[in-house]
Amino acid sequence: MSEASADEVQTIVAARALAHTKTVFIGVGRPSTAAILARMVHNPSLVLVYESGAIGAKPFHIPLSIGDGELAATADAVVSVPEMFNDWIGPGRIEVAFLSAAQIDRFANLNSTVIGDYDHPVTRLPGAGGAPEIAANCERVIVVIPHSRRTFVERLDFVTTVGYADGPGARQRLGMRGRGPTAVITDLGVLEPDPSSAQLVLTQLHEGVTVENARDATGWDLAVAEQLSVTEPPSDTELDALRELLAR
Amino acid sequence: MSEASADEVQTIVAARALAHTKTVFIGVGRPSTAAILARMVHNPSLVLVYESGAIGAKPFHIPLSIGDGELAATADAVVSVPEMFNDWIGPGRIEVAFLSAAQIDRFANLNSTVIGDYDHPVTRLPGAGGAPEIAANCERVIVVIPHSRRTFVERLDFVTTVGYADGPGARQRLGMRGRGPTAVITDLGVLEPDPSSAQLVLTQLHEGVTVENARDATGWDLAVAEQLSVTEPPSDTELDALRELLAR
Amino acid sequence: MAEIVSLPEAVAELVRDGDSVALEGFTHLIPFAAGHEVLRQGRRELELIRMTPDVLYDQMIGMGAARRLVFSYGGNPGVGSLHRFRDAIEHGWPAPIEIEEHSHAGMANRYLAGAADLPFAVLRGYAGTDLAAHTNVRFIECPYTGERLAAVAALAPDVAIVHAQEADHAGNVQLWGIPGVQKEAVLAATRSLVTVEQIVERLEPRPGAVVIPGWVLDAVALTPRGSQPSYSLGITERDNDFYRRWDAISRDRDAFLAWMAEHVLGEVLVR
Amino acid sequence: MAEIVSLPEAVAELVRDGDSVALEGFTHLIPFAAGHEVLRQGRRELELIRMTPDVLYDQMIGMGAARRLVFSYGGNPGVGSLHRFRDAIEHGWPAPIEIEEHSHAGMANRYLAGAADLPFAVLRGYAGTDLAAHTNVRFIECPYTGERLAAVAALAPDVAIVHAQEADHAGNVQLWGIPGVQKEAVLAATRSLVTVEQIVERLEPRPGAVVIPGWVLDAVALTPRGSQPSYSLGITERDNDFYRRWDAISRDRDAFLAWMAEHVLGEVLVR
Repeated sequence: MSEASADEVQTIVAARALAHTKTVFIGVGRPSTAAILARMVHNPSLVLVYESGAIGAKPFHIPLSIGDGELAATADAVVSVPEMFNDWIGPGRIEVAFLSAAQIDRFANLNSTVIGDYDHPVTRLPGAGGAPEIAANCERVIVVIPHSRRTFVERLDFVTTVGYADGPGARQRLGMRGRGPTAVITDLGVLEPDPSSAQLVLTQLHEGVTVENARDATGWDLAVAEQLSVTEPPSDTELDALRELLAR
Repeated sequence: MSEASADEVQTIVAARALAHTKTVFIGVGRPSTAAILARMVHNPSLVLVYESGAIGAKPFHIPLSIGDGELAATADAVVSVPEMFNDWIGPGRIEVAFLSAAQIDRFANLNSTVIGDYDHPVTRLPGAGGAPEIAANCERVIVVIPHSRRTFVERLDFVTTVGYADGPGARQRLGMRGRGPTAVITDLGVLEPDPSSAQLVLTQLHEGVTVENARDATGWDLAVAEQLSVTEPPSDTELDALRELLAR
Repeated sequence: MAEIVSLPEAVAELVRDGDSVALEGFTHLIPFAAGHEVLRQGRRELELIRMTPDVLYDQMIGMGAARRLVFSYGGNPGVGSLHRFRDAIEHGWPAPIEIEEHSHAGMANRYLAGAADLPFAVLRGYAGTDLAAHTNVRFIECPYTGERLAAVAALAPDVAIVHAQEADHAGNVQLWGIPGVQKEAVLAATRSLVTVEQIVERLEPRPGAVVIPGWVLDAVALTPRGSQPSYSLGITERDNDFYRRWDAISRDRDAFLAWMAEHVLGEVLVR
Repeated sequence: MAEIVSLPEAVAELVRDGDSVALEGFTHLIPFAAGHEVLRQGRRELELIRMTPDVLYDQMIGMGAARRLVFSYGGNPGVGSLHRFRDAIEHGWPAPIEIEEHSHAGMANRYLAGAADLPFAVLRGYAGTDLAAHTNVRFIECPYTGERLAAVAALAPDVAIVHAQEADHAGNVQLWGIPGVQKEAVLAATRSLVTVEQIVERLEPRPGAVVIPGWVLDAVALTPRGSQPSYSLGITERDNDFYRRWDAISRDRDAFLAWMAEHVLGEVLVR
């Protein structure tokens, strides 16, 4: 078996983060792949929740869209979009939300709205979707995002989704129910918020990645944990399962 | 065939009032019987809506409760109670509401809460149920109620449901969407609101009933229309159908 | 995650003296067996919440289990008065009862707000009625139009108990027929119990079904015929004769107590 | 009462220049055929409303039919950007477009308020985001707890258009699978059109189905395959390849126009 790519490692680390999770809210793309992988390898009873209304979906294939027929067909329950947001996401019934974005800052705030000025954008992105209320109200958030100076920026062009806003206590002041982002999983390593500053700290590096690599890919002066761990390499089981899943 | 009783005449007159109605909201008892009779005799496409959530129910039997299984089983759609009130009744989608009550006043306000003082009641009645918002928001209301001094009172012990409140313009000031009660059908005759005073006027008497009978049964000084009509007697078709329905 | 336990265990675990308890079911699927178990276990000082306190709450009130009742329509549907409910309010027998009453629209929206974990819900209601002065409702202005609208406080019962046709072994619940406000009550409550007619290997999707995932429930208890004399569509039928007979049974205090001793409390003696 | 008419008749009757129009369908049951008919009939200056303006709105925006867009997520799901949407916002091609954007939770609640004919809805949302300063949201205080909550204005489109699997001859509509926000959009709108895969003698009750009574609809139009390249669960499949191919077709203005002329507008020429 060929060695794991950085993308594969990122997906596998994200899947591991769901090993003891009961319920996860996911969109499409890598977070969805990771959650399906978690069900295959670590946590067969993990409940996948998609904003299209599918609660407890058990997709065999990686869905292209959150509304693929397989999601509704395999779900324990399918609800309307208003019910999903009002009765399931809003009250914080979902334990973990996987989110991604075009930009992230040191407080794990996210931008998925616009690059450049809002009224005269350089690049218009898709927009908020469900992210602001998902991030506010799910018990905790895990961000799965590529690590580069384009994404890890000193200052967001637009705050679509609040991580820790401007620091400790801000979420509480804003009336948010969830704890906020507890991990940012990238293709280089893992960042976690420092409990006292609410700023992201590099706590884990994937095998073969250096602190310098991570600092180079980060648009702010990245703090590094004293106890920096190295990612346990993907097991054959994990890698087999991921590749088999992607090939379905 | 024996002659129609006063109760039968009241039911038949109520059924006739639905001859050109598209949708009617009904509770149990005589209003429900009248609406089912209307479907049998006058208006087979009449849509019956019950607050239990059944929209377009087609009961063969007179239901004892608004939640009888036959209502859901024969309905075009069955919705939850919150949806019934928020999406169907509140926006005024239902054309006519049939209501009853323990007391009615000259402005067609209704009491179904209490006889005597609220905190020290002589008789505690069931309470509001759906009536306040049904009467406020359905396009119009038809009250089906027994005619006696016990029910037709000078002053309600409790205003559960607003008819015309204290007179013309009051409904608009209260933000109500529907027009209010357009007829009160009793076992003696029919009363309708005077457009200028919003007070009930006797406009129709059932066969054999005198103005004096109606005045004696009314707890206020009952106004009588200049053109007082007499109820067209029940036809054999109507009476046959009603008796057959009651015998099912 | 819902545990599948016996009804006595579930009630013992979830219902405590002084709790606010919502037993819901809009005419259909009323959790009679669970309410009776609450009585057998001797729970007291309950705040009983229910849109339509009918025969079941008449029984619970008549046995003195409730200190407070939150409701919108207290009648024996199609039959008439609830005599125990009336006796408690009119004469304080067997104990005075505090009441908070709403319209159906108000109660339904209170449950919706509770299910959404919002503190209140907005509706066009209560205007012009005497109810507004005798209950807990406030009025707010629309920030866009200035229209005055009613705001009702969220309901968040300590415990919700509902009945359903079936559950699977993971505690996922499926009910069908008139759905009432049961799902909202369960989601609004801190703890929840669903009694079911049957436990099945797999919930076969059904028209009109509401599915409640087991992971938002605390307990599921197999309770065949648990909604009688109400009914579970497709499994049991509504015992309309019993509802009519209840009128006579409940008119007289002694007759009521004797009936309850024999038919409800008596069951505990033979366990 | 819903009239059963042809799609061109329905669109001609119901959709006018300058209207606010919501074509809904959350990934599933997107009314592509109806949107294309709106383009063929040359409607302009529309306010297009939709939670997820995907390929269909990319086409409508690219053809210059919209003066304004109200939305919460404008992407090609699982593929990437909507190039016509971006070109309109970034470069004003083919015409500048005004936007009002929300979160999904905000848009869903705006439809709910519209369906209930209330002027606004309350949610716990928008807090701390830059969205709040760039859209139409206000904040109100709970009259019970004092908590600050978002209040979004009701959506009340002039016209809602949705797609469903089937209707009966009375115009009662049944859809199943992911229900999205279609029912709420129809109830919130002044006028409504449902395109359907088939007209059946009788709507057989189905698991997970949403039924919309014909008497709240204006028109039903038989439109087989009317949601392609989206899908109608159980009847057609989502054409995921087309969604991927759209990325290339839509990147270039001329390629886009040529494709639309051939595949959408061209159809009118052969009618």
